[in-house]
Amino acid sequence: MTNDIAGIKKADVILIIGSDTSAAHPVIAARIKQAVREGTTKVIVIDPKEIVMADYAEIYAAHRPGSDVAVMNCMMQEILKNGWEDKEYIKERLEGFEEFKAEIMKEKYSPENVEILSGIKAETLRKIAELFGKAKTASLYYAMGITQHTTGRDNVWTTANLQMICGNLGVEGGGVNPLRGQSNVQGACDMGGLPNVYPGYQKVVDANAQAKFEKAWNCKLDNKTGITVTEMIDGAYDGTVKALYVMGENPFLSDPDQKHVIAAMEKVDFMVVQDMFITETAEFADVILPAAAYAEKDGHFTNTERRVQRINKVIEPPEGVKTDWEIVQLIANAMGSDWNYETVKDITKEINQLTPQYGGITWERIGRFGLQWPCPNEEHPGTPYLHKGKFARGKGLLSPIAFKEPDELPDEEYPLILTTGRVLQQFHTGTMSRKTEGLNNLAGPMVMISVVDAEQMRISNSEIVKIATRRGEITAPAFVTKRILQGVIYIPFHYKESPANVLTNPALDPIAKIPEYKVCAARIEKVL
Amino acid sequence: MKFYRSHVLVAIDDNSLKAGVKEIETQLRIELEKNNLTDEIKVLETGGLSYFGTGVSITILPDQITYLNLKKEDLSEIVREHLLKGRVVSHLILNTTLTNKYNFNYKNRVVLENSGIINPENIEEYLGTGGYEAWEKVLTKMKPTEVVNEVKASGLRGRGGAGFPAGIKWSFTAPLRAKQKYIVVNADEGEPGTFKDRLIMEGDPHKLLEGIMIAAYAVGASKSYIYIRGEYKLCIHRLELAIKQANEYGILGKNIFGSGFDLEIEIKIGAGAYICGEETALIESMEGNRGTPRSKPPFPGVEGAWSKPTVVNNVETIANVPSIIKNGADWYNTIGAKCCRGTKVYTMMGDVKLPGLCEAEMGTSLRTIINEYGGGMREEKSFKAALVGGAAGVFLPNDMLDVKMDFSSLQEYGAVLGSGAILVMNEDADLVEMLWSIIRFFRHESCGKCNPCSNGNTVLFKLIDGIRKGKGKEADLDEMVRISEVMNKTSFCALGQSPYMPIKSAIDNFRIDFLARMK
Amino acid sequence: MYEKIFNKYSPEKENLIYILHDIQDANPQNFISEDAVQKVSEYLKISISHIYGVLTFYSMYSTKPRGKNVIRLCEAPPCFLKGSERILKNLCKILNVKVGGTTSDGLFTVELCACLGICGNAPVMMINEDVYGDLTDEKVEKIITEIKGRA
Amino acid sequence: MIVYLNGKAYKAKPDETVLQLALRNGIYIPHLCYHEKTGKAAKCRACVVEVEGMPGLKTSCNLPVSDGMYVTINSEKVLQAQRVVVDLALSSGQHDCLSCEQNGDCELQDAAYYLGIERPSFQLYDDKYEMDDSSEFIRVDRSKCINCGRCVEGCNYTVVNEVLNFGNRGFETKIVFDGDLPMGTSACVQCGECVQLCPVGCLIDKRAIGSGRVWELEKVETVCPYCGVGCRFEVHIDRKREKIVRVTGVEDSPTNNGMLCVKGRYGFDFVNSEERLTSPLIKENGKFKEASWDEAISLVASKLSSLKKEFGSDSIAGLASAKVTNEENFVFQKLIRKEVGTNNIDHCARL
Repeated sequence: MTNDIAGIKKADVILIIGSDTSAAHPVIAARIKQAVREGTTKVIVIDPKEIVMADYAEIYAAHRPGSDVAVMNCMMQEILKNGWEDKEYIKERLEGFEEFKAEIMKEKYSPENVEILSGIKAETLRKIAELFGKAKTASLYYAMGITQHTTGRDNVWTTANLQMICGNLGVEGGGVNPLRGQSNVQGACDMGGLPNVYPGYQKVVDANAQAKFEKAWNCKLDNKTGITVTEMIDGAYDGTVKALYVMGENPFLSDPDQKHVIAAMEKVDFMVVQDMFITETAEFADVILPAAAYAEKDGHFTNTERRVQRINKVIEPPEGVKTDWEIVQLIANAMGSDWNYETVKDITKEINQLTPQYGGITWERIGRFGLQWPCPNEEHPGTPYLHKGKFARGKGLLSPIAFKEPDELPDEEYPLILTTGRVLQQFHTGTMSRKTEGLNNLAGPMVMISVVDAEQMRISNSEIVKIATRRGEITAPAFVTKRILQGVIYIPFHYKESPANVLTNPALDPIAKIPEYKVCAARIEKVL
Repeated sequence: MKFYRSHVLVAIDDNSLKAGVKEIETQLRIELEKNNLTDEIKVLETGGLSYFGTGVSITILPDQITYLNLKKEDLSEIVREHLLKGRVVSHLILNTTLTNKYNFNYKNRVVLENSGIINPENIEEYLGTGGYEAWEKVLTKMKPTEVVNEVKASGLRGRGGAGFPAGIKWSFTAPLRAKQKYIVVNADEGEPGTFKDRLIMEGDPHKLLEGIMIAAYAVGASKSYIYIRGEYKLCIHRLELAIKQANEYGILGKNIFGSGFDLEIEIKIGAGAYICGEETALIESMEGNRGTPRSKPPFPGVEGAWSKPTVVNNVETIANVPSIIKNGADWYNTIGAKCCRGTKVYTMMGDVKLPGLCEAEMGTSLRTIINEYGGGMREEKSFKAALVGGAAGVFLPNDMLDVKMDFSSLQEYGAVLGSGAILVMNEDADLVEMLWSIIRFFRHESCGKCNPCSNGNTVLFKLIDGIRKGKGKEADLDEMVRISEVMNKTSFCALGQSPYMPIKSAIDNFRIDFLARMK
Repeated sequence: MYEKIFNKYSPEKENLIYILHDIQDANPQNFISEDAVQKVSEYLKISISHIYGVLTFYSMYSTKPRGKNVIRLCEAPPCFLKGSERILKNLCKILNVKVGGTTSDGLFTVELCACLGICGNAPVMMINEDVYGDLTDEKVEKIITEIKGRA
Repeated sequence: MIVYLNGKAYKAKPDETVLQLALRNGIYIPHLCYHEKTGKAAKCRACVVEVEGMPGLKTSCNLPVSDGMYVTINSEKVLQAQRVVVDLALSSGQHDCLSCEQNGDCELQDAAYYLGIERPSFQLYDDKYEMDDSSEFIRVDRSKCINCGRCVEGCNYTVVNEVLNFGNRGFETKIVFDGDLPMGTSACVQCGECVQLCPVGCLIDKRAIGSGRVWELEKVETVCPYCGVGCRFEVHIDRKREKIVRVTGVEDSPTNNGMLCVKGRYGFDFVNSEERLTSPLIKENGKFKEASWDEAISLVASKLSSLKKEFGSDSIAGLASAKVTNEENFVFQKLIRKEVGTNNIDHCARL
């Protein structure tokens, strides 16, 4: 998030696109609902499912999965046509406007054309643009509904374009606010758990950064970008990756095209899994190392608003279990190194030294409620929202983004669009949430299907149906509802008994390398 | 304008309609035609004539003779004898002297000056009595602050129960700058034994509207609501009609009399909850919520309906305003008691000869009201107690009959004027029964918001019910006083604070009635 | 039916009381059903629990089916003083119902209510929208017979 | 601004109430409905005090402080009123502390204890409510409800799920879910906000029943392991069994203000799960076999070293985790980058 949670209430208009907020981020949803209830904020929801947040929306529009760029470009065209953009902001703080405008003003983004592309009525598109464009401060919230596309990067850029031309970046209550899906996904990124950057987003291809880390660690480092998780699976499959070391992840259920994942994991020479449980992935491992749970250790998580918060050891881990950092240190030393972290604090200190954004977020200073990065030194109060006054790179860059269709579109054989996501009561691959029986009682596997489609196929509620794509097929009970767009079906991906990722398309965004979980062509059949 | 020798006023209200007044009115017209009197005698439909238990009644003006309990066959006699020959049909009149002396002494009336005389469904008749002159005066000659000051100077106090000075209430809201302000008229009359507001609205709806207009101008409100209980169907009908007429005459609406002042009046109806008589509960109800009172401060005058400054006044209070403006504060100060000027409209029930509505000057003694306005005790039985102020009132015993009926004098005795309901009880009355009924009422109407009221009334009812069933003990009486006293000190709103007054006064003054149940 | 009522009022919470009145009046059984609550919730965009809270707060509404004629007898002190308790007993006897109950023919429901503001004619009752005052046992019996006759 | 409480001067903040001032200074005034989050309901009326220059008693929860205000909290007049008020609340239900889960953490119990009320003077409760056990995680026992309204306020204005409200009127007033449905069949999402706000034993965490008295449990603050919002919560632990008994939201946390979701509040079973791994496992002939840490670590180290040597650093890849700490991710990428010598590191940020 460029902005903070406290700032939610400062927005006049909030656009939620590609986020089932009350299911995946319930407490953020509560804050948005509070703002609506207090009458200070109006909400626009754009989502193929009529999610709970739609009940609080001034305008709700169901768009065809994958049409996000078209919809937002259309909004921007209307905004520019009517002069609702922030002209001064564009002049002072942005560059690339003319080139950007040339793309946006193309006829294909007219409301009438986008109605055909997205399924949202032209009149509604105009209303959305007006409400958003005329707002004094508008913020935008998205989640994986924006990113998990072959056009994921385009989608993200487009949200930024929209917020930039409206002058909503770098202001309190505004911002582009991706909602992070896991407790420390932000921290994992911040700490360099990515193939292209060291901690603090210092690029591995940047010689200065390389030198800095080489000096600190007293070693030689590789200067080329590594491979992403989906490429690792491919590499394992084609033999270029010989060993996989998986710490606390479950790619078996979380990665697209499960058949392919299984084949890859069967092929890889050596696989280490470090986890609390024998996960579906761990079944394929050569060695499993038992790790401590969050409640059994000290350290820090960084949340979606960049707030670094202390986690405390609540209970003793079971005997025989070690924390992840202890295990990693043991392996490093067994490989001949000389690591010497006595406590977590020693690692925190190293993070402070090597990660500029975390420079001032020290163990001693952090307190009960943490600090928001960037916080470069111990005098810095932390940063509730980014880009205040100027952008990190100087001027904000508007990029012309053209709409592209998803990789796989419905056809006669697979006439429906399958999209995946989460439900409130379960989490990710279920490693944690599915151990609580009550949560399983509340939410089991399902495929959400519109009343109209269900009626045509004579499928009744709770009936077990077969869902098939070009990758495979699964069965799940049907959940027949008015609250999903006709022609779209939705399956939560938490369940190993109905694994949605047997079905999903592994096609990647060419740059962000993110698979297109949100759109693929599918078919539903009755199980006879 | 055509001149008529006599007017016959036919009272149309809920009761008379039920008693077949329409049929009788038709018969009257037939009789008049038969006797060729249609050019000389005008028949007018009016609001209630202040009598109850008397079926259909008509009044002949200027003679000021009222005939009660009429049947269809009586009409030919009245027309033939009275209207044609000028001879009063004495066997159809009840207690002529009393009616002449008080109930038709319109000179002493302020609020009810037109009730029973004019046709409430015809704006022309209200205009004919000088109606809307005050409104015109205000709009053309007075500044809003002058109106507030005039009402302040008049000493008009709220007639809803608490007696807060109306002008001062207005002066809190008038200077506030707000996009929207409201005047809300509290017509949710629910205090047991009270129906004065109903008769004011039924009998002279335009007077209420005129009062609203003046108040709205004074505080700068462009929207007004009359919150009226759903059961008052005739009131709703007559007010709707009156609003429509006022709009048609340009007295209401946009840019009234070219002054640039806009006002819209809307009727809001309730759905059956005594608590909605409390001003903040009323506002909650208007907004579409459960009618429970709000925490004060902020007071409605600052933050009321939809969080906007809102003046809430009772019907009777507002109905005083046109006369004050028309005749001036000095005139108003010649009427009533020093502490509270003007008149008070009472509804008197129980064991008096003439139960019903009356309007008396503030400060008139209870004895005068009972004996002269009420015609004295029925069946020549002796007076035992009067419950003054409705269920939330006080039982006054014999030795307090000379108390002056005004806010301050009653307060000295720990009593309240309240809504103006007077329930008179004779020697046969049993205070246990009365108190039981009152506490049952409070228990039923407690909104449930605060703990002392909802639980306290349940405790009180348990105790009084035990006494009534002969299972009580003397200590229960002290317990009732103790609990209700704490309720009085701690409850959220007047409802929970109220049971203390009837309990304390009943037990203090009529302990013997309670002990009689504990042998 | 709902459409027609909703068309009369803008979708604002302040109209809830009116809408509920209209829905109840339009229902031959004089009550507001769960289905109606659902519909109102969708129209006004307010929660079911809010509507239910309002519905059960005010005594004029009912969530249970009632008779064609709802008799509301006043039980406030002035009517009580004039013998409303006896009237009630007799009323229940001739209709063979308890307070709150509905006759087997679905014609009458007997309820108690707070002051109706017609205390001059105590004891009083309302049957649907009509007021009856100065009640005696004979008068009540006559009224009931009359309504039965009309039905 | 100076305000006198029982004759002693205290420095008050301009926007606080008398009750807030008192509580901030460790002075107890009985209160049942006030909660810092749901605000000044002024419904229970237990917090009445005397104020010089003001007639009668005033509820301190909605009484703004003013300079020089002279407030008496401990006069007999005040205590006597409080006693009746709390007695009434106690009389309204079935408050049987012995069997109540909330024993020791009950604001009604605290108030009664402070005022010296041993047992309720009246019995108003007549078994009118049945226990509602229909919800997966929450038990509703209306016989213990004091209609304080915190849950209703929290459900409608804090988490804005709008499921709870009051139904009926007067003594019959009760909390209802939707149109008076059993909690489990209502639209409730079981976020547990109502449980957290309930001052008595009416809304309770079903699974914590019988798992230990409040005073036996230790509380430690940490952060929720589920989504990225980072809700701060308190874990209640039974030290004898080293077991998590319940979780409650931290009220003053800027991220969640005490709010949690059904997963965060109730989905903690995995920590104490029987299925937890407690020993390293090494696969031999397709089957996992328990091994010592030394064995496992040296196997991993030697395997990684030999593969690196044979196929180069880039033949090895590591997946960091979105569920472990910053420190652990930091050392993990350091291991892959420094010891293995490749940038082949990623995690499921995109998945």
